[in-house]
Amino acid sequence: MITLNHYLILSGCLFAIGMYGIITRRNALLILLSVELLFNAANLSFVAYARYLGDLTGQVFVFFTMVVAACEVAIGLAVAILLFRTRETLNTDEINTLKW
Amino acid sequence: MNLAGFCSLLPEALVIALMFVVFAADLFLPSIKKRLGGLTAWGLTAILACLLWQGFLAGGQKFGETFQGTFLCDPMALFFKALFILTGIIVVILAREFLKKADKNPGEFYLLILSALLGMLFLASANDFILLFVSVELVTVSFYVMTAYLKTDQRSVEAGIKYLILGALSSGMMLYGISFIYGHTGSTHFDAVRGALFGMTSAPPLLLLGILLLIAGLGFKAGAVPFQLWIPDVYEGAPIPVTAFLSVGSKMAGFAALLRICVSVIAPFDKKWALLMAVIAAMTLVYGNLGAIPQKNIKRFFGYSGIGHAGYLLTAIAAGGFSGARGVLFYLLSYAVTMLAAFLVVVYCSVHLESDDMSAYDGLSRRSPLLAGALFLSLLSLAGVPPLSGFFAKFLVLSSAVEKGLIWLAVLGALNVVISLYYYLTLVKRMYIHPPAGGVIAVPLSFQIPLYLLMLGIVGIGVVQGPFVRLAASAVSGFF
Amino acid sequence: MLALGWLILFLPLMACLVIAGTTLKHEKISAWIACGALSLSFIFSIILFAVLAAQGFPTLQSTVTILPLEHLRLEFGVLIDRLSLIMLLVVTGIGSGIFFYSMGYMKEDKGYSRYFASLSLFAFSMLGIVVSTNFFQTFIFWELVGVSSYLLIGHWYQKDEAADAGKKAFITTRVGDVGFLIGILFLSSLSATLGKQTLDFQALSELLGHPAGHEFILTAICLLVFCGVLGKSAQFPLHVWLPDAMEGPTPVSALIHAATMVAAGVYLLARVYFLFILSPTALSVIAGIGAFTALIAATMALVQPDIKKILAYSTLSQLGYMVMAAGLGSSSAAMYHLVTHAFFKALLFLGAGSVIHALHTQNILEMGGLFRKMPVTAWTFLIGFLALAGVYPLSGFWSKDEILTLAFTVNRPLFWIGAGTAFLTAFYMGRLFFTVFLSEPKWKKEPHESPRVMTTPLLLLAFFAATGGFFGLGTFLHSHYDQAIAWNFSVVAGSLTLSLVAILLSYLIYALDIPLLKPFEKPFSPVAGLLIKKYYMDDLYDVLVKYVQQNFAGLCDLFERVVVVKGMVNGTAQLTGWAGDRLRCLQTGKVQFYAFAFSAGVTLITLFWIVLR
Amino acid sequence: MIALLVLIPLASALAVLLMPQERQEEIRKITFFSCLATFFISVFVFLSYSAASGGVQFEISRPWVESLGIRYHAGVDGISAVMILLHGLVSFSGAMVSRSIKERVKEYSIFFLILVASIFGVFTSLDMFFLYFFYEMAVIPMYPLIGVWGSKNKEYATMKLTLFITGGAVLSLVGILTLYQAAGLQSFDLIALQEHFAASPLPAATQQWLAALLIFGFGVIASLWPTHSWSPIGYAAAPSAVSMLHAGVLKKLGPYLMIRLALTLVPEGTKFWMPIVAGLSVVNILYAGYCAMVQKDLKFIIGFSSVSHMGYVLLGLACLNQTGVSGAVLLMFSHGVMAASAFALIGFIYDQTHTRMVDELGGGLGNRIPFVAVCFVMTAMASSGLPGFSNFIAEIMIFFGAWQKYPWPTLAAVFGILVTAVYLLRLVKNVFYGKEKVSWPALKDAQGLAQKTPFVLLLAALLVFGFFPNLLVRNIDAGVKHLIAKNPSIFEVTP
Amino acid sequence: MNEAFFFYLFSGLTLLAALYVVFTKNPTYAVLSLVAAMFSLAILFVLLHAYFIAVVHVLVYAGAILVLFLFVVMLLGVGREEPASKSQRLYRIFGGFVVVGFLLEIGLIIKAVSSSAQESPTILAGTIEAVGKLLFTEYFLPFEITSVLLLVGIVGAVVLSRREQMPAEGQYLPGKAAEGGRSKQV
Repeated sequence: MITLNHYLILSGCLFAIGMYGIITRRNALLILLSVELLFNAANLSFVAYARYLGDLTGQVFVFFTMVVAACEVAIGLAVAILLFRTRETLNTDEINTLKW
Repeated sequence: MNLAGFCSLLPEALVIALMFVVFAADLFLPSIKKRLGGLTAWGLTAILACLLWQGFLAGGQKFGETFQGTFLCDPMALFFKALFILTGIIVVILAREFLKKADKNPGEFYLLILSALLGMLFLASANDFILLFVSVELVTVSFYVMTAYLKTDQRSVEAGIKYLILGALSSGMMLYGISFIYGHTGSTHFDAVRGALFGMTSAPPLLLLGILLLIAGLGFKAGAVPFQLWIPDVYEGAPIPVTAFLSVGSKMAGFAALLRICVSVIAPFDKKWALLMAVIAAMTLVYGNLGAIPQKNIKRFFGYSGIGHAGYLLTAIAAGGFSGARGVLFYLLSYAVTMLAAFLVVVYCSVHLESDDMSAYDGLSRRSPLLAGALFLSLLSLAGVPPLSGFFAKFLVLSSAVEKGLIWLAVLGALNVVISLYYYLTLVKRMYIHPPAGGVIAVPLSFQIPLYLLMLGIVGIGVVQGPFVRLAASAVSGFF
Repeated sequence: MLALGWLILFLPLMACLVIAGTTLKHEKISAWIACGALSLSFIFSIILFAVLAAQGFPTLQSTVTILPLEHLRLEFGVLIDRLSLIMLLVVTGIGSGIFFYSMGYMKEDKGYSRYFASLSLFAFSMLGIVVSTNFFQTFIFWELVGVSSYLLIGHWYQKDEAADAGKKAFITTRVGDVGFLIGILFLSSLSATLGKQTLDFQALSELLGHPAGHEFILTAICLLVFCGVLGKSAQFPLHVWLPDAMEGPTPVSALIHAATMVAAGVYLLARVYFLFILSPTALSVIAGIGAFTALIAATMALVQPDIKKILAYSTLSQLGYMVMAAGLGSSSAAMYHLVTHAFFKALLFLGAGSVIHALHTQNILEMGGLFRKMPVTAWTFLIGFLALAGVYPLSGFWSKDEILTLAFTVNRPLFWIGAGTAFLTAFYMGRLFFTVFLSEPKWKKEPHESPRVMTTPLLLLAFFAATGGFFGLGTFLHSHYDQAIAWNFSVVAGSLTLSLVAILLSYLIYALDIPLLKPFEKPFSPVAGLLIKKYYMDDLYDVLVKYVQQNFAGLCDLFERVVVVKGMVNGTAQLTGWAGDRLRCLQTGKVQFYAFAFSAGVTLITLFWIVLR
Repeated sequence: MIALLVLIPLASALAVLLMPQERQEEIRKITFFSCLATFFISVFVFLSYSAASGGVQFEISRPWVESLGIRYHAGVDGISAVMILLHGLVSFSGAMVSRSIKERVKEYSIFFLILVASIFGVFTSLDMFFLYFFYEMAVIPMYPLIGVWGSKNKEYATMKLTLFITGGAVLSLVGILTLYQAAGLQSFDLIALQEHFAASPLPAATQQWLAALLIFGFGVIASLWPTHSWSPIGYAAAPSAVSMLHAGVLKKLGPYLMIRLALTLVPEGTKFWMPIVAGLSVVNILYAGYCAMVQKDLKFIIGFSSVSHMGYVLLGLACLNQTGVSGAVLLMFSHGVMAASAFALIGFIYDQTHTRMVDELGGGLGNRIPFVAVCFVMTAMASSGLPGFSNFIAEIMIFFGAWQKYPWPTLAAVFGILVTAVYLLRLVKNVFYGKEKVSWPALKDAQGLAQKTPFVLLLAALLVFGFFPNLLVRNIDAGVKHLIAKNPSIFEVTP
Repeated sequence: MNEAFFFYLFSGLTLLAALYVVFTKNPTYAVLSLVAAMFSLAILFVLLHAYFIAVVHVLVYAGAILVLFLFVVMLLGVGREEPASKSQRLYRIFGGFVVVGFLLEIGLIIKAVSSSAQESPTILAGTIEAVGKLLFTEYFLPFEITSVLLLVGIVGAVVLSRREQMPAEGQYLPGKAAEGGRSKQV
């Protein structure tokens, strides 16, 4: 029997993996990819709740999340391109002009 | 949708309209292009007038709900909207000054300012997590673009990518948190969530985690420790009008959401969060104020000091209740007016002195008494010195903390006043004591007028506190 | 009648204010105002004396309250009785003489008006002590006397020595005043425990009629009040200021450091004698200190070359006599000697002033043979000298012998000290007189007799110095607290003999230049060195001031700079700055770290707030 | 009437703000006349305050922030009548002395007038909020006033001064807020609170920590050891008019606010701390006195001397009896005037010689500037507590008051007058007496009414109240009696 | 039984793909494996009866977002990541601690949740119709805002990625002058 908890644990795992990706990856693009994992963990959680609550709002929320994610990715990629243009690297380790 | 509903949406609608006008003018009317800044500023002023009229009509009552209650036009929302639009006007003036020098294509910049502003306006009225999330994202996404706007400037781009990554992380957190709240209450509607919370005898841990993640996400905007690390870097790298907008608009938006969540959603769990909030507030206070001491770059400096101010606001939120909420509103009012005045000076200096270093302010009082005087007033107000508005704001905040028995936090806040006074005075020292670093700086009338008005505001709010306290009180009284 | 008392008191103050306010530029007028005011006071004193004599000298008192404190009224008033009447006469009388003398002596001085203003202020302060009705008022004027003497000693403030001497006088006497004030504080609380908190002399004397079991506190009070006397009357160990005070103009030395101010201490002893007799311990201490001061001052006077300093040490010695007398149980004997001493010592000082005026030096070794040149001065000086030496029938004889007789009956060791001092006194005065007037002339410029305005006071004073013993002052001042003194012929004869022998010796040595002292010079040279060095008292104080006080102050300053400012204040500031500097190291500029901190923050908060709750 | 005391300087500041910078003479005139006007008003208030009827007079009460219960409640009682007179006197003299300021006159005048107004504000307010409001407001003009127009080490000094005082102030703010909340009256009104707390006192423990916040918070500005170190250096760096106001008046806000707040609202707590204050005040007296002995800079000497004298004030306050507290208030007045006079005189010399170091001045100035020298000697005498000046009366009262309660500290304090005499006489001797070792050809004595008036005025006040102390003590006693009547339990009533 | 099988299959797949995204050195592979994760996630959505969302999910993520990613990856020619530096290893270790901690916390918290909420009361179908109805009534306003959001996205992307001529040497660039020669111009 698959319960809500299964889905929640799964989404938790996804979220954790995404978080780990953001912390450890150095390529700006891959960090953005990890962010997508975060969003989708939340999406999964929403949909699972929607299913077990018998309420469609969760699914609607996911719809909005996707739009937002799309926008963020669009901007994110644009900034990544700019970054590459100005510094010829996407390595976030090297992007530390602004500090202290 | 009835007429009242439409009326309550009026400012947002007008901002959207203004966006299209700007967009269209930018694309099709090259003759107007030069005057886009003025157009936007005047447009926003008109909208502000309209909003004030709306508030006047409302007279402290809830004005209306639309879209099944997801959009709420209550006094608190109006209060915030007025502040947001005021911020918008000033930021447009700043942007115009900045862009003149930067030789950029201004159309889309104004568009982005307006879209961020629009997000804030919706945020102030949001009564549903979906609307909240979407409007927060509208604000954030606009800011991503604006931060990285100086495409050829490494620092601007660096700020952009940092803001983007961390912003996305915080959005993810917030989203994840909202999902738990939704899951445990079965609704994303604030009223329904509150109702469900009221019905619970004990809070399920997962719901608490949800609230925590939500607060983390909003705390990111507000600049609460430990979610504040982006602030100094992004403030420093961003184009300076954007820094101003971030430090006033975005921070206010964060607090608007946080406050609404606190007073209208998780109010039943008030007590549980008080200590957590107090600890966060304490850390934020200390971090911001200590960090500001060694700063040399004015934007970064304001970044840190802004974190310090977030600490005071969080103190009021931790204190909670009516007086806490009132304190937050008054503090934000004072903070907005003061910060905008400060940024008017800072941006003007940054553009005309071509430096963001604090040493550029040496002897400013000789070079331009007006600029120095305005910055002097605003710095002292930020430090919380009577008879300026910042003093009364801190007074209210500390008072609310004391009222809730958070004496230790009040003492900490009080001591931080001293630290903040120290670093603000170092800047004052540069302006008034150090010998001037150059000739006289002329200030055009278009800058003088808002500057004078804001200075008047700083002093006026500080001296005649009554009406403003009443305003802040009436904005939150509905929740208690 | 009391109105007259008030008038006597305030006339000099008026003079001072008028001079300071309006006539600073007009020197002649200033001088006349000052002299006129004090002479008026003198005349009023005489009138007062005469009128009261007709009434049999009743005790009169009038007070105004200047400050009604919680349980203590601080009052200000005029008390007229035998004691204060005599003192009024002495102060205003001798004072007027000296004022007039100053008109001649201070001629061509730059601060002429200022001088007379200060002099009037001094007269006012001194009169205030004389007519004082209570301890508080006494303390006020006590301090004022200190101030005015500071101003007068430092009159030639451009001279470093004068400025230093003024400072030294003020501070040394203030040391005594501190004790005095503490004594007053003790007294106020003692009177409170006895029933009525008061500082009034008359009220206190009634209140202290039956002081059951407060011996210790009374002794403490007496000794503390005596501290004030130590300072003002320059008793050991606070005597060091008086010789230095000779840096002031000579009339000032005559007035305040011989006749009046230094006598204030003795006067206070007499005034509050009701207090002192309650504590035999205190009295014996007082007597001892007086005798000791008398002796060491006399020895120091032996070797001084400076004419004024010899007189100063002589004053110290005589004051010691008076204090000893009071300590031995007779305030009237002390007062008696005070009055006679006032006359002859003022005379001696003015005479010395006249000599200095003529020769412009104070070193007796540069004088000599003036007897012919300045006859008036010489003759009057001789009278003063003999009076001081206690030669019959001059005034000094009577008063001194009263004291010696008293000592003989009460305390034999002190008598021997007193007798020795008498011998020394006659000797050093002989040395002074014979060296200055009868030895070989050593001056270069021909000296002349002083002008009339200076010699007239000399003559007047000489008259009183000579005849002072015949007015029956001793009995007039006798109060019921005093020991009765029985006339003892052997004592009198003995002391007179001693004096005469000493004078003869000094005549042989100094006038006729017979080297009698030659054989003693070698073995006694260390003693002479000790005397010249004033028993190293000044050096001791120098060490105290320079090393102890200055080092302590330096230590405080060091503590201030190092611990308070550098450590606590700047330390806190630096710590805060350092913390800020460390804290911003968190801001590494690396976005991953920020993300890490963000996630770690959330995780930790979750841990503490939800999981571990 | 008394609102004018605040309004006139503020309005003048505004007027100056609107004047063009170049018209210095007019700006000076505005400052002068505004201070003259407030001086007259303060004298009027002082004279027409009726000690016989006592209590609060000239009361004004207007709602200000109603939702918080803040009212503009102003009034004068016996104590504040005296303090108002002090401030009127010192600020007027300060305004006259300020003529020596030659550059940036406009800014100077604005800050100066704000300072004047806010101190008047403190002395007239009877509302906790406004007390604090004006108190903090007074601190801030100090920063530029010292920082811009000061001398020698001014940046460090002004920062230190500002931070210290603000630090003390904010601590007391927490105390004030707690009192407000604890009363639950929704009112900051002192009189209402006083009655409330008299009827239902706070628990002892609460009173104790509240009193600690208030006493040690305000103790900073009263330069209570060890938080005094801002004071000498601050005065040394400040221009003379500012030193005058600061040492003369602003410093007195500490004890004044202690009386107003700590003593009236948390009496038991205050009583608890007072022995410690007494102990520290003795440290103040002796420690600062000894520090003054080795200073080389004239202003440092007077600065430490003021720290030392504040020790007497605090000692008087600590004894909590009528004599002591009245004496403390009287000394606040007397020392205020005396310190103002001292700083004015030093400023006068410094303006011409540009040095304040005793060695560099070289001594013997008395010959060259007799008027100033005489004034200085008088000031020094007033400071060392000689009769004829009101300082003497005040110190005597403090000694009598303290003697009943703290005999040992009193002994040390009495010894302090000797220490004072030592360093002051040394100062006088080294600067004014002796031979002229350095020649100051340009040094001129005070000439004309404009230069002489401030000194004469201040010294005349000291003398007048020295001879007729009851003029002041009458009013002070009325105020203190009122205090005692409200809190009989904490005041020692001697048999 | 079926459901459980599919759940475990696709959740396992999702997790594996996600882990690959995070651990692979090659960006291209990472993008592609994220596509796989999205697909399996979509199937899980179907299992949860969110049909419309599942479809949109595939379209938006796999069809749009990840293609965009791929483009950029190709465009910028980002190769393999450099070998991990020392600090990088530290991040991995401590990041691992944090993430595992977070996961454990979530696990504990979820375990503590009572089972009452777990039963699905009704079967509801997330059809286009049902979701659309909600979108255009209750959530019309957010829906409209998303249009502005998208506009901003478009404008932003255009503004940012549009190339423009570099400013002439020595010309002032606001916000940059402060740090002097530190930034290299490209």
